[in-house]
Amino acid sequence: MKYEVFARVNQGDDTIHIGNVTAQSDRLAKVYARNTFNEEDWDRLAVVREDHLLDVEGEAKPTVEVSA
Amino acid sequence: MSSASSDPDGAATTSLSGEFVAERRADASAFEQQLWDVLDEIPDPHIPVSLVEMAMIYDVDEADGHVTVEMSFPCMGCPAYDMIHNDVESCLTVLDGVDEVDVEVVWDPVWSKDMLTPEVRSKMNESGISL
Amino acid sequence: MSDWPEPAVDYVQAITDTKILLGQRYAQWSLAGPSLEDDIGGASAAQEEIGHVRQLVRELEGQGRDPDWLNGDREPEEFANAASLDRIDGNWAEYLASIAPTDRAAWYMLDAIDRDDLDGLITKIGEDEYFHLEYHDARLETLADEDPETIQATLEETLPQALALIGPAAHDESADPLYDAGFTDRPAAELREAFAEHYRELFADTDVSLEAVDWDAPPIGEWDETRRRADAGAIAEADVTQISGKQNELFAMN
Amino acid sequence: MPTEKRFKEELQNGRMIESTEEMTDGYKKALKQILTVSGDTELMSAPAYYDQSLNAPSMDARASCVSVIQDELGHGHIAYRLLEDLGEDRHELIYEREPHEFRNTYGFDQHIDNFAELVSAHGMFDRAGIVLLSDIHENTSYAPWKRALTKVSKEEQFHLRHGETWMRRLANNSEKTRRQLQEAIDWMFPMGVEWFGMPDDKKKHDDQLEYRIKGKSNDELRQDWLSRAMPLMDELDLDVPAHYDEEREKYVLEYDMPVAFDPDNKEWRFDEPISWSDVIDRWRSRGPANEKYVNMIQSGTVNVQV
Repeated sequence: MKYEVFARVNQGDDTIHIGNVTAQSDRLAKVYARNTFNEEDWDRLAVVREDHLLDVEGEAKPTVEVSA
Repeated sequence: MSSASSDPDGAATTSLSGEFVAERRADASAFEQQLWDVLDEIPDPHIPVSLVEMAMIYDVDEADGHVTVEMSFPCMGCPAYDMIHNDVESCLTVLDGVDEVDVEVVWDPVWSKDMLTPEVRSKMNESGISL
Repeated sequence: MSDWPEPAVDYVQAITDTKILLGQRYAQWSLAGPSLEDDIGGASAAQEEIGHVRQLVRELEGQGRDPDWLNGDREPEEFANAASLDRIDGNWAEYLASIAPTDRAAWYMLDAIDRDDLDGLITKIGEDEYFHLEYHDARLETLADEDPETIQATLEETLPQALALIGPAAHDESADPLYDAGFTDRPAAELREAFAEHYRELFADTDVSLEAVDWDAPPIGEWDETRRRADAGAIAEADVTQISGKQNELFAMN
Repeated sequence: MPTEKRFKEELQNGRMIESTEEMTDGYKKALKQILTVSGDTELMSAPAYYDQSLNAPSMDARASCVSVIQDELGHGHIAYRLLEDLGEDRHELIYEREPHEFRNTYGFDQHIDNFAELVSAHGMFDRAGIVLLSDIHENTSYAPWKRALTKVSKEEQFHLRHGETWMRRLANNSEKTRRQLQEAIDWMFPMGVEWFGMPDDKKKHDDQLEYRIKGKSNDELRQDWLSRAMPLMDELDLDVPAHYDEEREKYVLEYDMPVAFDPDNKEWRFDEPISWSDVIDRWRSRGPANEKYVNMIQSGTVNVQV
């Protein structure tokens, strides 16, 4: 399973996407994220399962299709 | 300039941390203050702030040319451990009035990010280093 | 600084030597994991263990031990590491089921030390250990699913070896010399209980059975109080060569 | 999708790319190619550094060297993650390719035989990595890569500092350590020079430049590396076949690149000029440690015998 990794350096900063990890469980994903992205002493580090990330707007603007 | 005294308007924005360093520096003799200033010039190898700004220097003590620097590390497995030791020793040993330098690593109190002043944090951010 | 009760020096030495070997095994396996994330985890833990060793060695120096000897200039049999780390030459699941209980045992022993002057040091080590142990447990959970036989067979061997490091079951409140001297705040018997309980719970709903584990080992009569283990085994000469940096002696700076 | 020509113009004018939908096939292909070289180079530096890191002369040195390995693995992780976004499979890339299919730089197909070579690799090879990646960090049109490189640049700076510190120590410690350092530099310096590939006048066109995946040409990058490495060589009084030419205001080589390399003895034959197609053949057939290194990453076991 893929997990997207988000982090914030200091309180008051933006939380940003910094990468991803592949893990078989939530628990493992958290530890992988901590070890893989150890370049900072993060104020916050979080993982989100890729399939829990729901796109709202992206490449193509969504439009309302009117069915005939 | 040290993190403790770099508050531009001297207003009440000093964080707890600034206080930590300030407290540690408070009873320094004039010569020890100079030593603190020298240590404040040594950059952390990973981040463009000084060891003093990183609140890694806990105490500087001088008696008859013998200097003891008490310091700690944000992480125990610090890959720059011996480099930082060398930096501290070599920067102080060259000074007039310093014959010997001892670096003593301590873990009380345990280093924490709360010891950094807001100024230091924004400096870290501005450098673009922390993304 | 020289006021540790006598058995404490051996106790901390065994923790330190176990950590020297943990650092060695983590580093050795840091390229052999099944994923890049596992490799990175190994390399990260290796540095942290070396970091712990660096500080514990200073404490032992303060107790009169020779720094060169501490840093690896000695015979394999002089290392008081847990037997589970003597060699790990199976596959990755065996590796994990060997280091996990050992790292946990060493942490329980540190956590039990009751001395104000070591408080900060131990708290700091605990910050790293939290993630080591989380990593192991999370990984053991997934491996219990993928390869329960290997995990079970390995644990049957390594859990008693880790227990030997903690101390014999006979070292209860009335018989543990370290507890008696006030160096630790819990006797070995209590640490063993907590340790066993942890693994029973971790594997409770898995295909790994711990029923065949000898939870009472080692018998106190077979237990070596200096090396804190029950057998005469030792690490390989090749490990000592690496740990002591012999091959690159020429480049050592003082 | 704009025409290829128009697309390249837009990129030259600063257009940033975020996702595959915005890429032309040509862009995607060029990007994959450079990311594969970058990821493989980072990854293979780890086994190259491994033996000597475990044999480091002190605990402190060992911790630093293992941290370099961790960083390199992490940088490989980043490149493969980006390749995954382009449709590749990370696991396949790392664990299922044959050794000769790896595209890492030739320098990391070499055995690193003692601690002097290890720290020189940190000081010379990682510097080549920094030069290449800082160009991409500053100039690339591929935004996800640009963002990811912040971590990489920061960590590579540390490797460099570590390498330089140790090179300084070895240069000044004793005649013996100094000689070992010089011997390491003898083969590593020309390796660094060759790292940046074919000279600009031999290269007809460069997709990676036209798509602004990178910003600087091979010769510019090579000059960058020389201008950062040479002051250290001079400071440490190490012999290298290059010097600063006052008139041309740049560093020049004292041999006609490219020249033959004897991988078994790690010796450059400066009086034996070869063609760039010979160099590319040498790279393609891979160096002496290629199989061993790939095996270390893929085997899932440890060979305990030393």
